[in-house]
Amino acid sequence: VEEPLIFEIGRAETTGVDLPAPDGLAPRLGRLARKAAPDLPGLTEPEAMRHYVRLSRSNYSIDTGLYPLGSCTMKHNPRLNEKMARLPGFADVHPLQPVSTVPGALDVIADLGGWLCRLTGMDAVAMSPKAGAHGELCGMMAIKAAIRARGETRNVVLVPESAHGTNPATAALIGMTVRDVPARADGTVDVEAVKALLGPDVAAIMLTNPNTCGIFEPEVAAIAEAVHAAGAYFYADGANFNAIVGKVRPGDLGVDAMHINLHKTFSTPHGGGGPGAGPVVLSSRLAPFAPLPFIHLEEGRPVLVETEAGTAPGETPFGRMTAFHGQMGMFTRALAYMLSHGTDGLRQASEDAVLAANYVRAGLADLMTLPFPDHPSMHEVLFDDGFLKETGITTLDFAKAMIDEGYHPMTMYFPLVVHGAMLIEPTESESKASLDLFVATLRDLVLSAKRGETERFTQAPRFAPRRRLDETRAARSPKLRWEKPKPWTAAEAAE
Amino acid sequence: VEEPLIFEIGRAETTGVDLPAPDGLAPRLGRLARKAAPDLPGLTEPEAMRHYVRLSRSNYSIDTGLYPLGSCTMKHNPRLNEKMARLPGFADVHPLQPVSTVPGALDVIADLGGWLCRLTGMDAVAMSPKAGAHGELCGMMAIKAAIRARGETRNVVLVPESAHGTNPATAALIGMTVRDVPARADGTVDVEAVKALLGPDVAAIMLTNPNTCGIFEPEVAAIAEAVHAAGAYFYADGANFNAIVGKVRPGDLGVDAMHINLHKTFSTPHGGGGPGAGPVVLSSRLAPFAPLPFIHLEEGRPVLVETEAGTAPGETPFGRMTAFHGQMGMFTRALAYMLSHGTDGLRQASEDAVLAANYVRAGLADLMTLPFPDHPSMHEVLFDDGFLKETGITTLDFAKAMIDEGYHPMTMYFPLVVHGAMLIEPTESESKASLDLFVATLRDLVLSAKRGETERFTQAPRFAPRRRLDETRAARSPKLRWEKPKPWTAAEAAE
Amino acid sequence: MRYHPLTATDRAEMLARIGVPGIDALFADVPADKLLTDLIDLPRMRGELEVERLMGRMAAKNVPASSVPFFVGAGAYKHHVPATVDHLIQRSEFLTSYTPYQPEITQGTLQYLFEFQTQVAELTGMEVANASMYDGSTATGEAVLMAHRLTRRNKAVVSGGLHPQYRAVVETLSDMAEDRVQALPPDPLGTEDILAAIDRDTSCVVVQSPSFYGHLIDLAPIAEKAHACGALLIAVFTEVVSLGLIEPPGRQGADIVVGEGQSIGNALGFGGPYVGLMATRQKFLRQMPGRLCGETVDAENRRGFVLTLSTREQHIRRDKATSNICTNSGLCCLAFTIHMTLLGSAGLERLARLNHEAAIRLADALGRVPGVEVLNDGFFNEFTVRVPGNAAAVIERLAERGILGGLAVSRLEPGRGLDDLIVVAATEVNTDEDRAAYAQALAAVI
Amino acid sequence: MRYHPLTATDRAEMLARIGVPGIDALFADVPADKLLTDLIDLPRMRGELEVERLMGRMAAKNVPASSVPFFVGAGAYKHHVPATVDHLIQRSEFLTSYTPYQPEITQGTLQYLFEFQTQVAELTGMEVANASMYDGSTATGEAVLMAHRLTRRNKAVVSGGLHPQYRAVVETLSDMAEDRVQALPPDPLGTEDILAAIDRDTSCVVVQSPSFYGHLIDLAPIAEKAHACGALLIAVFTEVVSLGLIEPPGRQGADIVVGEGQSIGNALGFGGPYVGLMATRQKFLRQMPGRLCGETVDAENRRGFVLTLSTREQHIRRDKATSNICTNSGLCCLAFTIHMTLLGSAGLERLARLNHEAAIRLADALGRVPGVEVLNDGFFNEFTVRVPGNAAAVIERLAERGILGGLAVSRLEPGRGLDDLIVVAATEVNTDEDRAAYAQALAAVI
Repeated sequence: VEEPLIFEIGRAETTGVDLPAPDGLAPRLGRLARKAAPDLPGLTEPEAMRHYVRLSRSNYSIDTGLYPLGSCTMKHNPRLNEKMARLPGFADVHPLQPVSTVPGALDVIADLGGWLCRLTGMDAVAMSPKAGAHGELCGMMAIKAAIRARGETRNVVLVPESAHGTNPATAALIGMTVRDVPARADGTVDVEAVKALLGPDVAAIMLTNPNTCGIFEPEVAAIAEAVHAAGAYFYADGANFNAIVGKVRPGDLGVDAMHINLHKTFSTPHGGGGPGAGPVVLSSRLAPFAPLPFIHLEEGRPVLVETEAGTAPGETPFGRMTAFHGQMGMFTRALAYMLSHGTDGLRQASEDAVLAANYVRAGLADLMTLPFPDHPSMHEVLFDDGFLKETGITTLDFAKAMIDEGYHPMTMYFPLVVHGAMLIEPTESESKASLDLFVATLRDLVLSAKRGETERFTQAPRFAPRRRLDETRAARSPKLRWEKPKPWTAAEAAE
Repeated sequence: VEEPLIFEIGRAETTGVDLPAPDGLAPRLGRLARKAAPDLPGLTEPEAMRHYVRLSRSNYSIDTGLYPLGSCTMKHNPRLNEKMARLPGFADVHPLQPVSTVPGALDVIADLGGWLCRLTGMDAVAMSPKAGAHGELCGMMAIKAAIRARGETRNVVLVPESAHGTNPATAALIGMTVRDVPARADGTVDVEAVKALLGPDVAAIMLTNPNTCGIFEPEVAAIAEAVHAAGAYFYADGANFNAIVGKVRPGDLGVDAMHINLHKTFSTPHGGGGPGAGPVVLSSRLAPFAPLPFIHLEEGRPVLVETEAGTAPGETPFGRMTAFHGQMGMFTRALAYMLSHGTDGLRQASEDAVLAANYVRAGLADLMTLPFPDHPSMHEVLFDDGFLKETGITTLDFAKAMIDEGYHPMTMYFPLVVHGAMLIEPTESESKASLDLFVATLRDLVLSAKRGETERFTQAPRFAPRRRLDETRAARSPKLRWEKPKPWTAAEAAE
Repeated sequence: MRYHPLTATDRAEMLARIGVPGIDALFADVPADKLLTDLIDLPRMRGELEVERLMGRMAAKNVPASSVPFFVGAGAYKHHVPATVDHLIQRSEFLTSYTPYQPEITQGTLQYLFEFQTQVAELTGMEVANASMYDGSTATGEAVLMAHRLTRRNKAVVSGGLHPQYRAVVETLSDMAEDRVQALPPDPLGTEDILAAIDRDTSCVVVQSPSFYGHLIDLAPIAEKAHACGALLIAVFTEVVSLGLIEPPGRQGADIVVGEGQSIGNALGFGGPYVGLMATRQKFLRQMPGRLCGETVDAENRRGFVLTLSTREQHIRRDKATSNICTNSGLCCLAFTIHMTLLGSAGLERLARLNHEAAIRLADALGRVPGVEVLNDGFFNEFTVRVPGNAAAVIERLAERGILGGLAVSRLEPGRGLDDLIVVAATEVNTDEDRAAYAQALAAVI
Repeated sequence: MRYHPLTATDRAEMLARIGVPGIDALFADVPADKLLTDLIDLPRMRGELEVERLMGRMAAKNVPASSVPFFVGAGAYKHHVPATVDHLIQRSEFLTSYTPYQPEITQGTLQYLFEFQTQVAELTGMEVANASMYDGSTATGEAVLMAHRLTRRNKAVVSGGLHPQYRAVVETLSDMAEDRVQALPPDPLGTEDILAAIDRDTSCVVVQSPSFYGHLIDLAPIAEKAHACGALLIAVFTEVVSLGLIEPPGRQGADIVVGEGQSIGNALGFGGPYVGLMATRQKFLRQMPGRLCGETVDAENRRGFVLTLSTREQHIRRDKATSNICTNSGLCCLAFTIHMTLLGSAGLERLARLNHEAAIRLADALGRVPGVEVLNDGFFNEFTVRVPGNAAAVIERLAERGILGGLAVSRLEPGRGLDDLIVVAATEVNTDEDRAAYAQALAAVI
């Protein structure tokens, strides 16, 4: 059954919300009263319910199956956290109601910040960034502010080739120039290469660790040392923090700033692409520059600082990332997750995530090709398309064939440093039985590919709500909104 | 993807609930401490979530499509009602906590009872019955109590052939004998036939009105009069009340007792087969016999009466139907539904339900066979299998073919008074577009059947989670619980 | 109106298609003098905001169990239910589906019912269980009728430890069905001699353990005597969590086990909806009331589930049915089975132990209050205390101090000389502070 | 731990299969001296009941908007959201899905994004909209950067009517990107002459209407002047409901429209997550940041939707991307689009009118309080009042009386000489009693 668009089934006079009739007071809108109503058809409640329920049923989700999307950490989303976030004391408070009426909200932010600092071994945290990329921006701004405070103008940022695209994009946003750091043959960053690139113009290095090949950078401490020695800062992309919580603290490795994707590591739901939250932990060198708003303690009590006027000596915020206080709804969920796990549960989660990735690796290493076999994988395992050579099947085909087997594909073609990358992150939420079935399915697919059953791949997916979609057509003449079908005109008829 | 049973994936040592460790106090269980733990495998939360989400996806539901199950009133279930039922003041109160701590709960019961009495034009209501059939039992018990109070021993109940199976079953439960009332050719009850059956041994007539053929009994008032004249009572099955709310009041028709399926007429969700709620409205003749508990007003305030000791003069309850106070969770939902609709909305709902049924009838009458064309349909329209004659296709086949078209089948083979009955109740929750599509689909199916495309029917369903299931096998050697696969033994091997 | 998709235009078009001038033409069979012309005198339609305000105001007048130290049991228990349970039962496909009469498109419901039946059978130590009854009390009533059918006798012997409202349900049903009930007097001490009441006319003995007063009853000798007399033992429980620690009735010789399943997965909800559990021996299967879900295969030989043995049921057998039950407690079964699946044996046992320990602590704390006597030696999570003076007044004074301290027995058993007894329950939600507050308040109000 | 399916046995088996002696062998790349041996000093795992208690205690310390007469706006608004919205966004398939990178199995997400884009474009009177930004403030910041790219200039002129925190975001972003911002002084009277500030260096003019202080700004002359200077007009709103009654910025000549969508479908939530709306003209499409969902067909020529024009995005373009945005506000879009679908034009207009009338009544009621002056002639649902003395202290005293009466401007604009101003919002949730209580309390505290 194909589900139409709301614009095709709704009617202008219909509404699914009963509101009392206005009293007809004379409006005070001056000349700006709307001249024509917007063309937004309405649906009654039963129609809307069915429409969106049906739409949902064409989605894949964690709750319906394994979602091994590398670098995205698609772990279980506990419903307790949803329930906590909906407590009226959290969901129904206004960001600008008197501070005296929201002490519990400040507690949540302060507590969560405290957990993040302890888990990372860092000194301070900027809570307001709205997502990972926003956190990166925040961290890099703090670095820029620190450099300015030193009276310097460094504007080069070192970024390894394997980095997430957000890293160079972020650096560019604040006027920095990106200098690529080449990867070594084993998938790690070469400390010597970094040293060679360092200089008085270098502001920072942006490093993901574990890196996007799923490898913990063995020389990270040495890199940090070199970076610091050159007067630059060490920005860590925290997207892969789920591999190491409770095992090693970024602060101990010399990190100056790292964003944390609460929607990855701490399980706030991805929601089909957000909302997320990207708090940034900061070293003592960057802490003074944390943006507004923040919470500091006065006599042990959390006090909210919203403007420069509220700052204490030594606090020199570089500005503000967003209105209000950040993603409170994600904070409550993440805090509930942390309180549930505790320090022991969080470490166990990371260990299980790493264990699961290596277990999948062990189950597939003989059939698929590991570009970097010399290092253990962390929470995700990277394969390349070497094993598909001469089959005529691409990474994309292989991924689409997984859909027909009931799985969401892994991350494809990322990182860019290997050919036809396939990045698998099972997370700690999968049972051994689930991993075994996944491995068996992938083995079957690989053997099928090698046997030359090409159509199973090139024609996939066949059992999904849609066959392959024409992305080129979508991009060539973008149709980004519904348009009323044009009425049939006499002129057209004449043609 | 086939979903296994929890017993096949769970493990005895696994739990999805974290509880603190007990302190190890010496138990006070005497000799009755459990000797061996029950064999109940556990699942962790992510496993359980996925298991039940996947199971749900093999279900049809109102929210996923039209559910025209005659006599079941599968209407939209507003989520506001779910939200209201979950307010802690309703969901988290104990039935036996001090009455002084639950005045709001008594308000709900009293208010809902008031609405029910007004809508039906009756004098009193017994709120505690747990479902429709339980309400029937309650109503018939009240009748028996009233007859006893008169010092009589009447024990015959008149039941039309078209009645729901619960009616004769209920009568039998309280030791009454059922006497069938034959149906007239036009699908209605013959007042003369009733009169002929009435006598000093007749306790009551049980009548569904509108009846299960979807027809409003035109002579209902005369029947009631005759029944009363014979010293008997008029029990009305309220399953079809959705046809007439706000249009006609059962009390005006001479009804003495009628149960109301809150899960049909007032939209508390069916939940895959319950819970429901079946309050019974009573005429003044039966009101004194209403069972415990009930609420009466003292100085305008609702007072809960739980035992004989609490009754006022004239209150002679026949006993108790259930522990506690009835289906409170359904009361809150039904009350929210009524408050939302109001008297105008409720009447509109009935009118729309009747309109929808007749619209479907008008769209199909030329192709399908109407056994009773002489009366307008009420909220459901009854067809028989005449139109399938000589196609080799049964009502069952036809229904299963509807599944392949994305619809839940209508009620089949009920009522029993017509051959191969198909009872369609679209409800007021469907849009005209939805009804049009449904009619078009059924027309297509009928034409297909007449064209002799027999396999489309006899092989259906083909696009459902399961093909037709072997019900005979299930009944012949019932397997009603999961059993551990027996270990393979040497003896078996030797065989 | 937000729930009605038909517009005025739609309605006019539809009437035209039907060929009638107006809606009332479709109500032509209603006697003209009975067809209402005016709206019934009740309030008009309201928006969500207004309904929420009205309902919210009513809800706010009640004291939720979670908001106070809470010790009321007596057939319904305050337990913590994982958030997952309520989330899952609200899935549209579960919530808004009907009884699974079309098994090809309701395998979701059917499979969980099969899982539920297995869990209930295993928990109670019986061979088969049905797919639920309305609640524990109606299940008890149905069990008595079932025993009458099986034994072709019609006298039930009912223990004085049975919940008084359960007893009332049995008595009402029996009275109306012209059956007999011999109910023993209330048994707050757990010392009644029920064996003496069993004779050759007895169809069944109905015994609750833990009893209404909290006593653990050894069912084995009762089963023995009942069986010797050709009668059946119906074992009843109101607190299903007790089965995590107590020997199941099935292993003590019970023939039919019924009970209340609310504790697992379901809210207190002022008494309903709950879920009645019923299990029995294989050989009694065909006299068991209620729906049954059975395993079978489909046309492609894939495992599947269907409602089965419906020849027992009203929609087939009409007045020969084993019961008139139709709608049952589907969604409450689902809540039960999800919660039980999350617990597993390991979790259930731990939960039961926490409950038992909470009760031990509470009994000791209350027993130390001068003038207060705990009547039970053994118990699971509930017991009876004797207080000086009127228990109902004590409960009321405790409530004024914000403590819901249990049930005064006289509320359900007035005029029985039990005015000084309180039935008190403890569960895992009680804290040390709760217990201390109770003991202190009790000392203050008596 | 309830979230971890692996058992100790599983772990041992898996390690064996991998061929390592223990878990730490997999952490071999971590410098030995950095690998933690002890647990980090934080609390241990807790069950649901304990977590609920801890979180519940924190929540209970806050005053929910629904529990009091509530008049705070200034960028976030208390509206009633239908229960259906929250139910639907919690569907597993929406809640636990990722960004729809695999369109064949995420048509649900993609189709609602397409519906969302259409609604936003229609509401704002623009040609195209993206699939959301984080919130209104960051959308404004991105709009400025977009204008810089389009005009190849780098000076933004910012109205004094822009929300001060939005202004701060623009200033921060510009400061860090080495761009320029000319921010006009706060404009509580709505009388600033922004036309004078626009020159040939200007890339964009950023104007909020209704302004932070509630004034309705006629954008047409500003657009005219901007366009004459080769600059773009960025129109901002914080209250999307206003678009139900006010002429949309697109019809007043705006080039980029950004705003906060929280009012529709989303809770106050102490400031987030919210949903930033962004719409522009077709010709500027390729410089628009954020995700875009487009229509296409699949291999069987069935309509379908995909993320498109991703060559603008970071994961393809890296340092050449239009923005670094990756995760956006997917689920908040869904809430927005469901609520908007339920409203439709008819419902939106009525909702807007109810808000406007609520504000009219409130303005009149407060204006009658001696010493209080309403600064606005025109407004939508928000306006500014001048009170005698310190507004922040007045707000605090009102809060003590259980009334949340608005925002003291000095909280966001300290040291600007605006210490006697309160920004007050009214919505459909306010009752006559709420307004009367506010006016009475205000009279009492000043």
